[in-house]
Amino acid sequence: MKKWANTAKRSLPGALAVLAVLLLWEALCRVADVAVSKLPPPSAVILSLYHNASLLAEHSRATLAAVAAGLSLSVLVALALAVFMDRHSWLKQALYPLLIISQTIPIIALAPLFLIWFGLGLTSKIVVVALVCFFPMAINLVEGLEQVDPETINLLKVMQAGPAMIFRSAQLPAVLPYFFSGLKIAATYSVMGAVIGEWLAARWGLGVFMLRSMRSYQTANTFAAILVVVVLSLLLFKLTELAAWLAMPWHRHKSVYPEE
Amino acid sequence: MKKWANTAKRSLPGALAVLAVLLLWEALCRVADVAVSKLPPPSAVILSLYHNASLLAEHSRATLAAVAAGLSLSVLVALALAVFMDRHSWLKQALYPLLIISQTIPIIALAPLFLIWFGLGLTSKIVVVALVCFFPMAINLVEGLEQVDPETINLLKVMQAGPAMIFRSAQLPAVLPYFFSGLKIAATYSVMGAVIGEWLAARWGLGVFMLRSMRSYQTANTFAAILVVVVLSLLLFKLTELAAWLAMPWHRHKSVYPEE
Amino acid sequence: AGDGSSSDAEPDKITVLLDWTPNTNYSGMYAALEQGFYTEENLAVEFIQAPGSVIQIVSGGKAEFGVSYQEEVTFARLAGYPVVSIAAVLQHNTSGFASLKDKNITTPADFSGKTYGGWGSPVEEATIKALMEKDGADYSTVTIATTGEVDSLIVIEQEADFAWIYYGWTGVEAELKGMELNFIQLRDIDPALDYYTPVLVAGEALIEENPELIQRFMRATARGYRFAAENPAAAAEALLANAPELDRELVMASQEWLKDKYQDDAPRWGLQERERWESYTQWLFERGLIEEMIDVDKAFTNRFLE
Amino acid sequence: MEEKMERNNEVLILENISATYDSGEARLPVLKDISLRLKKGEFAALLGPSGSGKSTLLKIAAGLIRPDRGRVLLNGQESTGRVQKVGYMPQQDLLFPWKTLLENAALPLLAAGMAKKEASSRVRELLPIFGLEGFARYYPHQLSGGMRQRAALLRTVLIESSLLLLDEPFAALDAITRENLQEWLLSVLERFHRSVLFVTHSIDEAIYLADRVYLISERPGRIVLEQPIELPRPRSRGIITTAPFLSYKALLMKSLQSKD
Amino acid sequence: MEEKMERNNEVLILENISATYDSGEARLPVLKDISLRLKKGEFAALLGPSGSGKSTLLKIAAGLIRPDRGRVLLNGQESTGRVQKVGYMPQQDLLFPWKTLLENAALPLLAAGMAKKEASSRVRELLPIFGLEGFARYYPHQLSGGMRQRAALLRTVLIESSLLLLDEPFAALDAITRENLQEWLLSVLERFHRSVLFVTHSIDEAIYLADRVYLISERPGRIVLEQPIELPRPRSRGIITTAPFLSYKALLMKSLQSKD
Ligand SMILES: Nc1ncnc2c1ncn2[C@@H]1O[C@H](COP(=O)(O)OP(=O)(O)OP(=O)(O)O)[C@@H](O)[C@H]1O
Ligand SMILES: Nc1ncnc2c1ncn2[C@@H]1O[C@H](COP(=O)(O)OP(=O)(O)OP(=O)(O)O)[C@@H](O)[C@H]1O
Ligand SMILES: [Mg+2]
Ligand SMILES: [Mg+2]
Repeated sequence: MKKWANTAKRSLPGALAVLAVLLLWEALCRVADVAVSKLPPPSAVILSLYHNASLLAEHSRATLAAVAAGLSLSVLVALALAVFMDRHSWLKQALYPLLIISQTIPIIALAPLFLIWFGLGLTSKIVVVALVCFFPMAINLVEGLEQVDPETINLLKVMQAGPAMIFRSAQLPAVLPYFFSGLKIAATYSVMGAVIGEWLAARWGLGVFMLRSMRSYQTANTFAAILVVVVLSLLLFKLTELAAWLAMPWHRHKSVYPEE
Repeated sequence: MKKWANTAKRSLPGALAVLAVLLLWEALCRVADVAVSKLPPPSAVILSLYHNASLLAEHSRATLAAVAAGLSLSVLVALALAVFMDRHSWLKQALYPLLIISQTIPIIALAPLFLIWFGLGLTSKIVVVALVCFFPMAINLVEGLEQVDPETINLLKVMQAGPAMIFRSAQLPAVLPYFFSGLKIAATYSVMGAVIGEWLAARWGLGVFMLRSMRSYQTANTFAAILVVVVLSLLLFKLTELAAWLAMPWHRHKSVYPEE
Repeated sequence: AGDGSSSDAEPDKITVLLDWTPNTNYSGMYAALEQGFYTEENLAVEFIQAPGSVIQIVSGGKAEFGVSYQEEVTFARLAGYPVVSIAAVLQHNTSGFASLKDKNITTPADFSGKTYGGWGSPVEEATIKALMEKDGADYSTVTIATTGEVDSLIVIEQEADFAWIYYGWTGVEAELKGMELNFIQLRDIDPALDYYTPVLVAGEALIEENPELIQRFMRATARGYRFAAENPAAAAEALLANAPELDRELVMASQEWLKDKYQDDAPRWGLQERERWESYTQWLFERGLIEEMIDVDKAFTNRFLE
Repeated sequence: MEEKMERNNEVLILENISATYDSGEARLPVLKDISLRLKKGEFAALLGPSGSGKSTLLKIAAGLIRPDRGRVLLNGQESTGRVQKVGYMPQQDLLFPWKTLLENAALPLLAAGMAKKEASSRVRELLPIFGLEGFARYYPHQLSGGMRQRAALLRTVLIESSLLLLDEPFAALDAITRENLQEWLLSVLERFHRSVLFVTHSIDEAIYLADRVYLISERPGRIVLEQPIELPRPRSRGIITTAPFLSYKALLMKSLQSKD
Repeated sequence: MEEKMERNNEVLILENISATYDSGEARLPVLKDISLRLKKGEFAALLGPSGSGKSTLLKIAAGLIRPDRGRVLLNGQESTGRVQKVGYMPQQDLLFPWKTLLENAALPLLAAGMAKKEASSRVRELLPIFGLEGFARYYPHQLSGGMRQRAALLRTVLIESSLLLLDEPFAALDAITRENLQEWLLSVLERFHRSVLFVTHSIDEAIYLADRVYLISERPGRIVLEQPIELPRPRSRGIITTAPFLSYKALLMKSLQSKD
């Protein structure tokens, strides 16, 4: 009970801020008389959300499938890459440029290749999500692993702990803050990544909905889809925060003493 | 002299890996006889680079201007946000959702607004770059600041150090690894961000060049532009690494003792 | 790909790639789908929107058919993609340059000193240049900008002065909105610019290996377009049924505007004339947009239109 | 309760301090009703079993922890739970890993607004006395345990405050280094009339240095003995074999043991 | 040089060890030609000024640092610069902040392949002896300095090795806790015939515990005195006031002082 009250209290400023932005936006639309086609007022967006609820739900399902699979895949890829790169410095030096290259190429420029390699179905969307998401985690993990105090590793070596145990006992816990920071970034990008994947080629998904409403000048619908994307992303972000809280119990009792 | 030799040595595996990929790709194109336009062999890309050198240089200049300004802006924004959010927890709770929202909206969906607000000039590109880049840094900084040992801050408070000094002496150095990790991610994204910005609205820039060659199926030219983007991104990444090395002298002398 | 005609066999699965989001240009196909014309041919057709990748995927054999346009097919064939235009969806080019009425852009000469907002193809520049030169105006005074995915109607209201639109969709939307446009239709100015857009394409390999499949697909598709011309409302409903995200009002109005443009003055829906392929290719070549002429006889075919 | 005059003469007053830690699962009472007064120029030692709450008491005195009950008065001003400017030396040295020895030691001077150059030369003057000459530019992880402790002590005495709170300042030092620093500390105190409350586990050290020794019981810590040490000053090393010294020692040992 | 027989009886041999640190700017010679042999079941103490290289010597013995010159033999096997399984207790406790006291202490058992449950009950058995009962689930930052040291010692003795390398294991403990743990350690050694090389700054402790005391000079550390302590075992506390004890003490104090 108390915990819930607490969580609610902590979420309040965020909710208020979002609300404030929405109100300002609504006011702006009304006062400045902005054409709905350019920037629909939140009220119109909500209305559109209501009218398209079942359609949006169906599209969301397709998008979420890609997000779930792609995000999980990206976590695995990032972990595996980071661990191997940390263990073998030549591998790190060899792979780092390729990782960066994988991120500097605008996906849309490679869209045809993607679709030919991964097909027009779910796979290509999963790959896009994974490609967008693994990078922040991989970089953060690699950098975090570099920060791990070598003394702690030495101590474990003295105990003749194997690499797996060293990773579990010393490296992983030490890089968890880095990892979760990367995961938060990734979670934030993931839904958008799926939407982009759907723009490349799709039959279903929020990206399809968004593009179709854009092309038929239904800006309120476009924004309704964006709203769904935003809400899903925020949910994923909150889930990540929860996971971080669960995974790092030792962080819970620290606090700086009140000001002055 | 020695340092250079060292750097060269460390870059070698990366260069070799990239070379290996290029060779494989060239071989694939020749053996499998892939039509040049589907996946142009590296040789064709290099040739196109050569033919379009001066044009690409001109476009690159426009892109780099946006990257430089946008990336700098994003660093400032990220730092300012992180510091204020760390100092006032209600601000953090209020702003965090908005930050996330800013990242979950596909930029292309907002393109019309961008066009209206920032026009066809440099500004819109700078905004896109900054929007893409500030987030990884901001999140990493906020998370990093949470990890700072409160005891070190308490110690400085006992000395009656002001917030500015606490930030400079304890918080900033402690979050530098997080910051640079975020900056590496941002640097990687920055050029691509500018290209996307140019797709949305521009007269010049690598994005414009890329789009034109895509639209006319001059795939070798598209890849030449991608190559320039990749090289610029890698350079920025290396610059970030250099900056990190310079900014964290205390990290240079640590190392784990050799295996076994 | 089966031998087909026996209708109790498993239907052949077919993928049609859309070069844009669903719109009234595709209504004939959606009508064929909804009216069961494809089923009658024992085809199970799936539509996937894949803007920007149609040519690559069709020529790669990952999809049987796609929607494209003459200019793209030309570039693509030159680049080595073995795609062939197998039908003209619209008999004439309905695109042109739109601008707000109060900008007073009524002839290409009025482009002088104005800003063009386009989607980034070199053909745009060449076209504007050609039209202006024909009018004796100075092309160098025009600013060309990329405005990518931004709604053209917003583009011409904001940063740019004129944009290239398809009247049957964007023009109709402007009418619905009550925006007053000046519209310079390309083919009115230069007959060479009356190229086919959009067209249906198929890969050479498929044409070679399974012409019969294409035959069946085209038979049903042609029926669909005839149906759309005769029953615009029903065709619009068919489109809406498959893309409920679209604006009904726009679809209806656009369908009404377009219903006579599918077949127009051609003897049959979909037929393409060699001469029009030839003259536009020539036009592109003369302006250096393509480095060599393509063999237009290989670029299109009417053989699947009975 | 006490005369105004006397009060002003007392640098630190702890009144009926009780403290409890909340470890998340259980509540651990650590200090129970501790009262203590430290006169100007007085040197008081805290002796007691490990885990009895001595460090906690120092933190409370510095205002870093708010006690459950009781008051802290610094120079006659109530300061319970508010961080004050005192020469607090934590038990863990808390040297900043990103600062060199010189930079670490100079922190209090910079916090007090001294120019960098001047601070640096002030610190350099003191390095030989602390046996740290030649190590100014070493980072903490390059120093030995005893050197780190000395650096922390150096940093502490540079905090300009009439009160020093030292938590086992000599624990990691060999006998000779320890003696040298003790002498130096006594001379400094004499010159600048600073008061000291310090924690030690060495009975000899407590008697040799202090004017008053407080004996703390096992957790929850109470003061079980307040023993004034009436040995003449300045004291010389020889004193530790004199009869009064040995009788103090016997007394304290007995009291400590009886707490077992 | 030495007989095979004798060699096998020696758990640790250090032969002509010299070591130098490279701090980036300057080279610091730390150890000079140190030789030392530790017999099975022998207890040797290292005494010497702070910064003389004692901790470095222990790290070399554990194989964590490769000396410039000289050899390390463990149980007759050359192991110079190769990490070996020894009961090494570093001077900084190096408890893992993300593990509870119990988890920290259980590390060596888990590294040796013991099941979690069994390890945990093994540790719990020992907690009372170390005065840590009730603190199993505390994180290191919730422990007092002396408790952390005891936890580190507990973790060290659980490393299954015939050799213990202890770096100031009792420095942060009060007299009584220290004595209790000394007794316990002696009893363990007697039962399991483990050998110990340990660093201390307490001459009393060195004489009371050790069979042999090595005196190290100021940096660069050389062995200036190797003093066998021929006091009968088991020793009782009373011994520290006996004549032989005091004469050892006087001798060592003189030798230490003369190094000044
Ligand atoms: N942050 C904390 N959370 C919970 N318990 C704590 C915390 N800090 C200290 N304690 C507990 O309070 C008790 C007293 O700790 P404190 O550090 O004050 O002891 P101490 O007298 O300084 O011991 P030592 O001589 O070993 O340094 C210990 O049992 C410790 O576990
Ligand atoms: N990583 C390092 N890089 C450079 N110098 C180092 C490093 N580690 C230790 N030193 C230096 O080596 C010398 C010996 O250090 P060591 O820790 O071995 O001393 P010690 O005898 O254990 O001292 P103490 O009694 O204070 O613990 C010191 O002067 C220290 O500054
Ligand atoms: Mg303590
Ligand atoms: Mg040491």
